[in-house]
Amino acid sequence: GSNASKSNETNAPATEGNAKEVRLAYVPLPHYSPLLIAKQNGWIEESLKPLNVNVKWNSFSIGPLVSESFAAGGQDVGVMGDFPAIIGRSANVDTRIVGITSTSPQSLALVVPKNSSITSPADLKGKKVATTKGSYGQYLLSQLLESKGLTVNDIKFIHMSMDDVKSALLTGDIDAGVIWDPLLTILEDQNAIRIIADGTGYYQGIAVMIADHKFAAANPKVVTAILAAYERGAQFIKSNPTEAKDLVAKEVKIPPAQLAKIIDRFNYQPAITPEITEELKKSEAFMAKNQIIKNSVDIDKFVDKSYFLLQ
Amino acid sequence: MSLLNHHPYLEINDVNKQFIVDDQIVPALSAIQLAIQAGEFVSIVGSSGCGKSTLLRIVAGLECDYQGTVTLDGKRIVGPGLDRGIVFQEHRLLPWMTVTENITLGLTESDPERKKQIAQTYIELVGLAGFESAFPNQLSGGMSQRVAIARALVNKPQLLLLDEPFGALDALTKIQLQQEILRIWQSEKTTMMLVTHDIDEAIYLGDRVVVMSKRPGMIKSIIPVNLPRPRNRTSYQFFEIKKAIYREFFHEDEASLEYVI
Amino acid sequence: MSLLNHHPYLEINDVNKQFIVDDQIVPALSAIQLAIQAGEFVSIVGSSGCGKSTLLRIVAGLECDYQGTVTLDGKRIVGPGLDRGIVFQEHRLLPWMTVTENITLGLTESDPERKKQIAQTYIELVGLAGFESAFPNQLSGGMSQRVAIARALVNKPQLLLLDEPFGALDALTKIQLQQEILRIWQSEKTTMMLVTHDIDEAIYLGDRVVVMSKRPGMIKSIIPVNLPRPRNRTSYQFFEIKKAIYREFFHEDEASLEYVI
Amino acid sequence: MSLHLGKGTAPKVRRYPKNNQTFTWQQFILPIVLLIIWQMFFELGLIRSIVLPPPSTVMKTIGELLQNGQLFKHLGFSLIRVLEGFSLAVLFGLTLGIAMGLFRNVYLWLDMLIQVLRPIPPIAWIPLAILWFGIDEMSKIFIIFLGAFFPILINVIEGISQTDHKFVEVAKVLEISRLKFTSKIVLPGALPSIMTGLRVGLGFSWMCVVAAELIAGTEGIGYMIMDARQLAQTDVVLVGMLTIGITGKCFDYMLKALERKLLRWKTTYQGA
Amino acid sequence: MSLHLGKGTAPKVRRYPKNNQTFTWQQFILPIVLLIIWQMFFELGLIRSIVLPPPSTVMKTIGELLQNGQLFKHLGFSLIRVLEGFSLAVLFGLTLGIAMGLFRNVYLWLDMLIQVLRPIPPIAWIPLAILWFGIDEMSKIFIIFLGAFFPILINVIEGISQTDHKFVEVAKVLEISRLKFTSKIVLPGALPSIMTGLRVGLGFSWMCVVAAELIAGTEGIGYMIMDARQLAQTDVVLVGMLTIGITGKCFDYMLKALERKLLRWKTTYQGA
Ligand SMILES: Nc1ncnc2c1ncn2[C@@H]1O[C@H](COP(=O)(O)OP(=O)(O)OP(=O)(O)O)[C@@H](O)[C@H]1O
Ligand SMILES: Nc1ncnc2c1ncn2[C@@H]1O[C@H](COP(=O)(O)OP(=O)(O)OP(=O)(O)O)[C@@H](O)[C@H]1O
Ligand SMILES: [Mg+2]
Ligand SMILES: [Mg+2]
Repeated sequence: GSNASKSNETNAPATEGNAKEVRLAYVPLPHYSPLLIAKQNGWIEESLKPLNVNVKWNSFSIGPLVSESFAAGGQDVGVMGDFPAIIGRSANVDTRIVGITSTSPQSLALVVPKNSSITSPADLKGKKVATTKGSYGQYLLSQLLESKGLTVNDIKFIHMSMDDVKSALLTGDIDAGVIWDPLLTILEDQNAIRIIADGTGYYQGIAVMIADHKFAAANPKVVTAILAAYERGAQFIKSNPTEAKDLVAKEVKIPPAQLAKIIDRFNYQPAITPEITEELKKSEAFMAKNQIIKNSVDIDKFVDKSYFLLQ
Repeated sequence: MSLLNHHPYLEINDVNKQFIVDDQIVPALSAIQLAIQAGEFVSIVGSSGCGKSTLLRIVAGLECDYQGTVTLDGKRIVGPGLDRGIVFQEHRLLPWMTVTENITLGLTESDPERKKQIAQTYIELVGLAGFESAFPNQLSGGMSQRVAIARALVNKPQLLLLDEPFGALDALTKIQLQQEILRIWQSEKTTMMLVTHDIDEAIYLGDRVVVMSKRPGMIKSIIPVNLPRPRNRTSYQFFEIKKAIYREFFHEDEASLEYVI
Repeated sequence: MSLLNHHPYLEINDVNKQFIVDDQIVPALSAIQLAIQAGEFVSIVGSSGCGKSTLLRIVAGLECDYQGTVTLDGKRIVGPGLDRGIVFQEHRLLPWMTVTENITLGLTESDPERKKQIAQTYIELVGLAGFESAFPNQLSGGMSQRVAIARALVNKPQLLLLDEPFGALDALTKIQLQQEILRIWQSEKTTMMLVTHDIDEAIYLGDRVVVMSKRPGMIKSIIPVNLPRPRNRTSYQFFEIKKAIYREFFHEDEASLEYVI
Repeated sequence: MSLHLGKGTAPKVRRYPKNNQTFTWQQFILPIVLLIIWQMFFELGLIRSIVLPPPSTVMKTIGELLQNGQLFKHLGFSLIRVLEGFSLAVLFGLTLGIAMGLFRNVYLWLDMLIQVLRPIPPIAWIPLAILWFGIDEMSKIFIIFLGAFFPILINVIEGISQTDHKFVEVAKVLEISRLKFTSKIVLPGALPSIMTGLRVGLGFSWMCVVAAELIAGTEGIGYMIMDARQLAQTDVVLVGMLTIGITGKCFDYMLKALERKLLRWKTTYQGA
Repeated sequence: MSLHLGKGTAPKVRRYPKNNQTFTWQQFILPIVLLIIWQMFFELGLIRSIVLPPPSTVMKTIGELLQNGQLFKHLGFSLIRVLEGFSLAVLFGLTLGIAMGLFRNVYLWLDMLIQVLRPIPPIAWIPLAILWFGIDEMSKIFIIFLGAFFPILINVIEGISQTDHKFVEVAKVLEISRLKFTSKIVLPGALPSIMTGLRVGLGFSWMCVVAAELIAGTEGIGYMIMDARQLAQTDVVLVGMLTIGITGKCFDYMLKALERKLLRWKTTYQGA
């Protein structure tokens, strides 16, 4: 029983097919819509039934918490942003990226209050700009500044959590901020902000599916089945967009109108393409340079495409 | 009846008081009728639990929930006031204050030098010189009681209510303080109400002795003490009054009476 | 000296005790030497603050920081024990317990029915029937003191230490309780140490009267009361002893002596 | 110096009157006034709804959340967690507090450890909580437990240390058993302080619900608040805060009622 | 029932001895034993370093953070915030507590509002704090203030309500001014309870540092912890927790010393 493996080392001697349960960490956010659809439709349970494996769904509010739970040995498979995934791996948590859940350069952006005079990243010089340190928002900000020949030292960088960036933007405590979905679309729809630049051309906004290495190695079919169900969900979004959105809406508490808009921005493509691997390497380099991670991570080893090949 | 403004200083008029104990009514005072003239010294005796403290508390303005009226100088008593001082049956010293601080607690004098002086006078009066900075838990029972007496005296109230003030004192100290109280009474023209279990004391000090009967506390009789002062505790008249009071007190129990007298 | 195991029941041997008040040493007891036989009734008198309560507290085992030795039945006293009961100078009733609960607090009897019965006996003994369920703040001063007496009696200690137990009681109640104490003393063969300010009481009850002098508390003299019981408070011999004690007490102040006797 | 006590007034000390804790109209004036001011700020356009939605919007949201059952669902989950965490805190806080208050040695041995652990924030415990108790209920209850445990403990120890030494002496003279000493003398005396500890502790266990429900899961008032924050639904955040506030107040009310019952014998000073 | 009090022992009640609070060896045993066990768990391979780094690693990290000055820098910022927030809480908590304890009407008017606000988590206040006080120091201090304010308030009110009615009567009879009544009778009596409130409040203001430093900025022990958490640097998280713990303990020590000084007149029960 993998449930007993709270103290983490115990799922070591797992051999093929002996897992009775897979602990699956998910985050009810549009980044993982296919997974949410698969959950709603019971597809994963369905495909794991022949393997005699149960699914234990563990819900988290944000990706970094999933990463933390992996570190504590609490999860077998889970989804999160590329940044928390790399941070976890850098801290020697034995995980592998087994698939990509989504990319969406448009789902994160540099924004300013509606009536701000800022029109380009170049105007940020000397301004108060906020985002969460160690997030992919920080990466985008750095890329945008770089594109105008600026560095973080040219602005007043303020570290804040997403929700607080919102409050601070609206009260005028900060001049600009990097935020991401769903907050981005919600604020946009409320006509409270203006987008200066999004990730297009700078950063793809990658979210990944990771698996505990030992678990995956011992139960490759389980991982593959989950990936397959994920792909099925992605297909479903393409073929039945309205129905798909209704299903996602059952998991995500975003007003339907905005949810539809947000989902359209995402590219649900589980395959790990070489292009994405390159992106991940760039992220990793940025993180190492900015001391977001202490130990560098070998992305080529971190990424494990084998579970796709099994299909 | 009252065209002349000639009412007694303190007038207790048909006062009744009940307590609720364990959901049952316990009558504490019943039909108390007592008029005290300004400058009079009234002693009150009565058996334990007959309502003496309750009566003093009513006069002090600490009990308001009673039937009847109590007037002081013609005005109804509605609460405590500096015109009345009280020595409680327990000493009620504040444990975090020294003897001096306890005594000066109610002193209206604001000049600290003068204040200290007054305190010192009263500390010496009650024989506690040397214990000015002692805390109450460093005092003996009798010493605490003496501090409480000093605290009540220091403000020179017009009416002083004394609830067994000398109960924890030895004979000698008691006599000395009785003299002091008499001296203050004479010089300041204070009106005094003294509750005591010591019948000698009641007679020695009082102009009248009020004898209260057991539950419900009623005034059984009021015995005037028409003896000149300073009184002689061993005089025959003194003994006669004593006997009269004891008789009131013990009327059911002549045997005990014999023991005492 | 001690080949025979014939020592007194309680032996207080050269006891000295100081307190620190305001950084100064206050001597409370000095060279106290007292031997009490089993079943003896010893009264202690002395002026306020002379160390009587301190002496009782030492015997009770509540003060351990003193010089000298105190032995009970040949063994040094190192702490309180059920063999000794004490009535404190203040009543020390627990405010959250009813009269019955306060009295049965120390009762080792475990059968609740029997317990209640015992409590009832003592409640009646101290004349508080009807107040079984009253809380201490619903009692008068004297009533509280009687509950405290009942609490100390209920366990039938071999040595009973009484610190002014009847101080807040009227003459009649006092006499009744004195009789009860004598009855218990005689039937239970309890050893008694009684601190009192009432010299009549000291003589009426005691086999010996210990007179203590003022600070530092020393034993000035021990006066035997060789009168048959029941004693007559008005007898000539009684009066003679009284006079002797007063003389010890007041030896500086003959005038006061006259007042009292 | 001219303000005098009780001159011409009824005594200010009374026993707990039976109706002491029933709601009086005064209690509601201030909250209502504040609500009106808040609404007026909105009407005057001084605060944008997205920053701080007005009471009217919050009311509407409450209605919605009540209708779709979300509010009660979330509240139910949190309620159970708080009750479990708080009960544990009461259990351990009382036991340990009594042990530390009664036994000098227990106090000496544990004090340092407890004082060092005490100020550590519940959020900081989350990783360890996950490690020890997994991501399920247990770790959430642990976080809530932590919030309530320390104020209870400190207040119990303090209450016991306030035991009147006169009563300690009575107990010693009567040689009553430690059990009886504790239950009949120490605890009744410490009760007011213990009840304060319980009330402060209960308040904090509600506070910790948010931290606890960060751990994992999609239910609970804390989750609701954090989720709504992420989605910029300030009205829902406010509903969540209000829910915690009102539920907390109700619990406090119950504790006060209990206190009143237990302290029947006591005269408390209730102010002028 | 066979455990008896004080039989054959020295009395268990003493005045606060002067050396009561100096550190004794017993205090250190348990923490050290726990550290050793923890290290052994690691050596035996029972806990992975990423999950819970052993004391040796934590020590090394402390060394590093001390050397590069990070620890003191962060601690300094938090220290100032805690002191400011706590001071405000003491100021308001005492003032309001005294007002509510002394005046029945103030109590009635404010009680409902305060009881409803009390359980609301500091984290939930953050958006409002930003709205009212911006993202700078003020809002952080406000969050810390909230954590300390309520336990102080509740304990002050409770302490005042415990005022012995015998002393209230003495005050009334002597007609002493309200000011004197408060300073000489009510507050000294309520002091033990107030000190407990201060101690619990101080503990909570350290707890709230993490929530407060979530708001913005890159300094402070709370930020250090949350940052390290995000970056999976469990050793730094532990150093942060330890720092808060030890600093909190030091502050608590100071408050206890103050209490001892103020309560010189009092005999406390210190257990057997
Ligand atoms: N607060 C109270 N609640 C209920 N009953 C009370 C209260 N105070 C006094 N009593 C009752 O009222 C009666 C009279 O009490 P009071 O204290 O006046 O007696 P007392 O004459 O002073 O007696 P003592 O000489 O013993 O002091 C008693 O029966 C007592 O039980
Ligand atoms: N805890 C204490 N700390 C300091 N001094 C004390 C303490 N207890 C008693 N004393 C001092 O010791 C002396 C004797 O006190 P004790 O209580 O024994 O007197 P007492 O003979 O019982 O007097 P009383 O008849 O007034 O009760 C007094 O001077 C008192 O100030
Ligand atoms: Mg009385
Ligand atoms: Mg004494």
